[in-house]
Amino acid sequence: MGIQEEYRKEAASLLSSGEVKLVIGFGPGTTADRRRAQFARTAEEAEKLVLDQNCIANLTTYLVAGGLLSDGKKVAIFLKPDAIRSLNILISESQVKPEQVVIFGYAIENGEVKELPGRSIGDFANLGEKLRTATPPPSVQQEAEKLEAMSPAERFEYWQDQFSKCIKCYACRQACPMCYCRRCIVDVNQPQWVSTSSHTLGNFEWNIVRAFHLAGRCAACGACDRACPVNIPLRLINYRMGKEVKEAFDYYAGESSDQKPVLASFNQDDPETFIL
Amino acid sequence: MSESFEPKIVAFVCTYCTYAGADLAGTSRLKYAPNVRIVRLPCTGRISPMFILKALQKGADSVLVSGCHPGDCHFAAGNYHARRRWTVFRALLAFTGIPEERIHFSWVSAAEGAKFADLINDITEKTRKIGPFTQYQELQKVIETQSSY
Amino acid sequence: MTRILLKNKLDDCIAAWQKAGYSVLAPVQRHDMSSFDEVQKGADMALDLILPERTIKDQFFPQTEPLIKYNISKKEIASETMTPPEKKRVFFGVRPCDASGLAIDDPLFGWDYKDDYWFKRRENSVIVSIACTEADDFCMCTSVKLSPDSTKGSDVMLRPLANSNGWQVEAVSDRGTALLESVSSLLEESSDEAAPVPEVAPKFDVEKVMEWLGDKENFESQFWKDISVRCIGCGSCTFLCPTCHCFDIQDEGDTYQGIRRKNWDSCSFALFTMHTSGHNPRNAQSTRWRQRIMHKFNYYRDKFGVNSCSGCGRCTRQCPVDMGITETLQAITNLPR
Amino acid sequence: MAKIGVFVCHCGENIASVVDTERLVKEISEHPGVAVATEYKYFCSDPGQETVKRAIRENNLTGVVVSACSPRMHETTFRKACAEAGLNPYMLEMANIREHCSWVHSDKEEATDKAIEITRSLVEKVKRNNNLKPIEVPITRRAMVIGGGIAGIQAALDIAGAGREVVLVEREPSIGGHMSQLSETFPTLDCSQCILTPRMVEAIQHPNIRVMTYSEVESVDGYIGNFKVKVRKKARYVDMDKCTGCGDCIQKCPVKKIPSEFECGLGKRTAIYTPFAQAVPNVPVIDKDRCTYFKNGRCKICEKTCQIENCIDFEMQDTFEEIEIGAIVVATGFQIQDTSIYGEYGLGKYKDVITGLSFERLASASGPTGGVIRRPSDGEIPDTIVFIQCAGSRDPSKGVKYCSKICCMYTAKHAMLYAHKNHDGNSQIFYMDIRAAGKGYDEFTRRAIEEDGAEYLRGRVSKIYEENGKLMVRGVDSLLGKPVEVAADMVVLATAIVPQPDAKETAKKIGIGYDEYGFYNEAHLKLRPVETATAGIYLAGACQSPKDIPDSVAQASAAAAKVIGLFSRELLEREPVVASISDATCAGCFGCQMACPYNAIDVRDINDRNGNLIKQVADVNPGLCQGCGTCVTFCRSNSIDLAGFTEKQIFAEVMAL
Repeated sequence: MGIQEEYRKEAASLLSSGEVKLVIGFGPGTTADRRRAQFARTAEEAEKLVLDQNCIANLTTYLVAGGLLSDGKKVAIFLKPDAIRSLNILISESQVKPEQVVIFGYAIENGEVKELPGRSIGDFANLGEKLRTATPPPSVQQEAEKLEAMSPAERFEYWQDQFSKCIKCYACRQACPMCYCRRCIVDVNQPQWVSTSSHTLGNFEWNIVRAFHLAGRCAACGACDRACPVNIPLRLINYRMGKEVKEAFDYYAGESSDQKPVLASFNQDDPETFIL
Repeated sequence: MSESFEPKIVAFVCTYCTYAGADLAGTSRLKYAPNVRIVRLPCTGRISPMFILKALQKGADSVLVSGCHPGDCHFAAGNYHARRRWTVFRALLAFTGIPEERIHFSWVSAAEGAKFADLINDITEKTRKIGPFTQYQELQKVIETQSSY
Repeated sequence: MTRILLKNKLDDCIAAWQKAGYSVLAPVQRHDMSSFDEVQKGADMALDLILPERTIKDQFFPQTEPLIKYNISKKEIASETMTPPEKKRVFFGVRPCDASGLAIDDPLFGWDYKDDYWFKRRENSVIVSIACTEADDFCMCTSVKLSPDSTKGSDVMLRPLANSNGWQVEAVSDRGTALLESVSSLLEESSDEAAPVPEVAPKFDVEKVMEWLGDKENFESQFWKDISVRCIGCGSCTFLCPTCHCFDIQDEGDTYQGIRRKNWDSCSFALFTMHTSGHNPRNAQSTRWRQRIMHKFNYYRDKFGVNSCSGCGRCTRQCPVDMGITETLQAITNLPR
Repeated sequence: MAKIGVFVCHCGENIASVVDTERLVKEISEHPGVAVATEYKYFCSDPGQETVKRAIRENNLTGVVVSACSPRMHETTFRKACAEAGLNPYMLEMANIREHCSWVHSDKEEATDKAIEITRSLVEKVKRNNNLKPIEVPITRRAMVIGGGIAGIQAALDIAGAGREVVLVEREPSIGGHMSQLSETFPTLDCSQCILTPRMVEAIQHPNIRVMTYSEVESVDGYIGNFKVKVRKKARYVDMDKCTGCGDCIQKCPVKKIPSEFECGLGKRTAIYTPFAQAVPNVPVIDKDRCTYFKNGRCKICEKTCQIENCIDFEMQDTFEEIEIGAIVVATGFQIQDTSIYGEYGLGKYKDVITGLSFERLASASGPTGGVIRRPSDGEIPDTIVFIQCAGSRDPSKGVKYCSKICCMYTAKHAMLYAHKNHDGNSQIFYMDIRAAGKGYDEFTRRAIEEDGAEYLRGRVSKIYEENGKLMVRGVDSLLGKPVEVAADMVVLATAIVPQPDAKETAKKIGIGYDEYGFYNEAHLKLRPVETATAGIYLAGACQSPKDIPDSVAQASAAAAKVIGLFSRELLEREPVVASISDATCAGCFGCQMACPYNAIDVRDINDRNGNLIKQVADVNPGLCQGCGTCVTFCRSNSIDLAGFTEKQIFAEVMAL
């Protein structure tokens, strides 16, 4: 029995036994290679879930949407390693109670879906070390390195070109599991720290603020990048921020569910070479 | 660079150390460049990255953020938190092409009036050398004009 | 025999229009995104795209637009209206769905108040559309009773030649006729066949949809909750829609001066209907999605006699969660009656 | 509509000689919202303040900007003036055009421009100031003194004497601290026990003092006036209420060879013991790790000996008590440095190389030798003793950088005591400097040299080795510039005073700062030497820095005075610069809670009308919040704000620059 069938069967039994109220998985999408989130509430629906190498979305976004977990009931969810990292962060930030989530873990390796054994977040505790040593997609790393090799003026121009495209649709924010705020800072208008207009300056502000808010909280799932309808390479910034907290504070976001947020904690001997 | 360029420098400082240090520079009658405008906050912990962005938008050519030395924070740990934020924010700005030499961070205690004066002179001089932050200021100008079509 | 424009005459054509005082805009691929922008020659254009990612709407109703400049002094607030630009423009290579979108929005911008920012630009623009020869899984013009070669909203319609050497040329408005007149020497007569228009099978029955939406009983239907459960509430479908037209007015400035701006807004955002009190009449994503569908296929038709959708399919094509209008309207079509 | 008054002060010539105040007034009066702008020679003077007050009343001003000196100088003055004129005192901002402008710039034009910008920016800020009220916090008028050494005892007695309750917590079985170990005290040579014991007894008998010995502070929650301190009462295995202190159990205890901590290992004690004869309370404890019963499950001789039923209870457990406390005096004292860092001095290797504290025990009449100074190795009376000062202090490479302050004095005292007890004795003192500042101190060291024959050798000791039953002390006499070698019978090291080994953990529990060594930080070294940065917590004694007895006692009384001052009021007024959180927008990530240096943020449940939990949000306790604003900056959804420095105020301030 393949992993898809196995998970379907288990999801169905979780639903029919009433153990979980909902299974968040994948279903077929508009085109042959698209997969979309599928919400199975009955065993019958669970039997239709799809799990293949096209299931790349980070479904944890749905865990924090619209009070899904506020009734205290359990939800099962299909997660690959980056999404497990997201779940760890969400738990450490009090957004999700670990006992409410049943995990169907999987990894996509060389176009194949592999099972990640375990059902509760604690079972994936050793994944942190595995992830820690894993490098981000080489394309992201290379692109970021290319940018870092530029002069500040060139980099500014690069981002100016990219950010000028931004239409402030906030798809990056909405797709990101970490953007669970009930009210985003960009929606604060007294005072208006981030201008809502999508002119380049406003877009700079928005994207810088979002990247700052994600520093040390990004699981590098790439949801923002994929969501962006105007193809701004948002992953690059988030990757760079991840690299910074790793190098400066030896902090790897989402490594465990009891991590302290990197910007809400400190060490007395944190580096400060840049401070005069 | 044109000789007449006078940089605009905005400083965000904590009231217990750097603001007091600037007071000491005053009581000691130390002379320094008049280019700096000081915004007083209770603690470096209160200094949000947004302040820096808005100062740049308002035409600052350099920004200074300054507070108590590590271990000396009036609020025990505000500056340690601030230091982490700065590390991250500084890397972020650098990555988006906002030059590091426009954003300065320092520890200036209430006893370091001379350090404050020297720092302002130094930042003013350096900023004068690299010129106005036209790249960012251009973005503001664009806002103020109607699109061409 | 029809008039044709050969591809090798395109540069001359552009030059002629520029000489006549036009800026020429066409789909271009820049910084990893396709949108309408000014071009100098045919090679700048990205005419092979099924559709550019951004719509032509952007060029008539920009994402952010300054309206008023103001200065605050102790005695008064002095303001200066920033008038819309009056530059003459030719849009070359517009897809029929995008062109239709302009026509669909015209009544809205001219309804109780004539929006100069829209109409000044409309009046000074000539839309040269190119009929489609290809469609993808998302195209749905036929479902909203348009077609890959519909001339709605266009001034000139070009039909690609089967041999790919150029286009058959047809003026569909006075403005189009005049534009072609200015380059008549560059056009020639030919009997070359036009490439066939692609088959775009209808994806839903818009009549059935309108009927169901019109039934007040269905407003509170569980259907809305089920169909929108995947929606994450971003504004990409609205901002990439050739007909969505909602905006917000924002003052941006410092202590002494500022600018009042017109910025795109989206019914997908929770903030869109948020009251100062904190009460939000559309407080769930399902109610916001319902609003979008109702607005396009019920309210708008009630007011202006036309559905506010031209079938471009961007809402699904670029949706981060693979939703879009098509899925919803298909589902409505298939609902048991 | 805002009606702001701007008052430009000349400060005599201090401002007006550099800043064109006339232009400043003219330009600022053109600024939107400025109703009055005026200048005057000294606004801080009575007529100046009157002008401000009159302007407030006559124009119904909604805010005031005084363009003058630093807010650190006169903010309080003008706040008071505002209040007297009926304006909320927090509707005032000071534009610092003196320290930050006229005093540091000379170009009149530039300085005036800057003064205008500073003032404008604060006009914009003050437009957004809010009426604030000082926060009133009730005070629990009961103090806790942590540490029962001389500093703690003194502080407790002073506070209790003023009629306030005190809880004195000591982790050892008896109060008394290091002072109880000393023989005589400099510079008067009175017997330490003789002057200390009455204080100890007074403390335990005082109706306002509750002494908790063998107890440790577990945690401190709360804030000034309202601390909750959890105290662990360690199991003593002897009932405090029943024990009469007869000492029979101690006599009969079969485990007799435990090196006594109190005697620095020079004497022995039993497994059930009191640390010293004059212990207060005079109730023994059982050393669980050494007791035969606890080790083997058999013995209980003490229980059998004890005349009182159930007085000895082997089942006793640690218990906890939470006590409400209004103010805390930390007097946790010091330790002496482990001098084994100096391998070349052979402490631990040679029995007759001892620390100064051990020497105190040898010299003490109640000590293991009955006050006769004998070598630990063979009990012989030494003919020559070498004293080595700065054995750890002022040594950045091996020891500590600072001066331990008391060693010069006690070494002189040791030499004297030795001379008094052994007239033929010869004492040689290696020293770096003699630091004898203090009343009667220099006279004291002179006496040691001139009357009691102490020989001072300026220089460091490089090595001590044993030869023919003598300790050969090799060093350099840096005044003569040549090596010296002294054959000694005993060597006494003046070891450095260091913080308690667990000082840092204790500080974290209590919530106070400490320096690189672990000495506790005062709020201001000069002006607030007994306060910590945490309101309501004070310092006394050597936990702050090395101190002698007079200094410790003085600081203890000072700390007590602070506590008594605090307790003189029923309510505490605090600056209303505190954070607050919006329930509606808080996302409940609780990062603010982790970032808060004061534990001022709690989790609060928001329930619907039926009591069902809707969500949990962060909530600031205004009594604990000190107003640093770290949480505000952390909050991604901008749901936290800080009164007095709100987001709106700062935004306006920046946007006006």
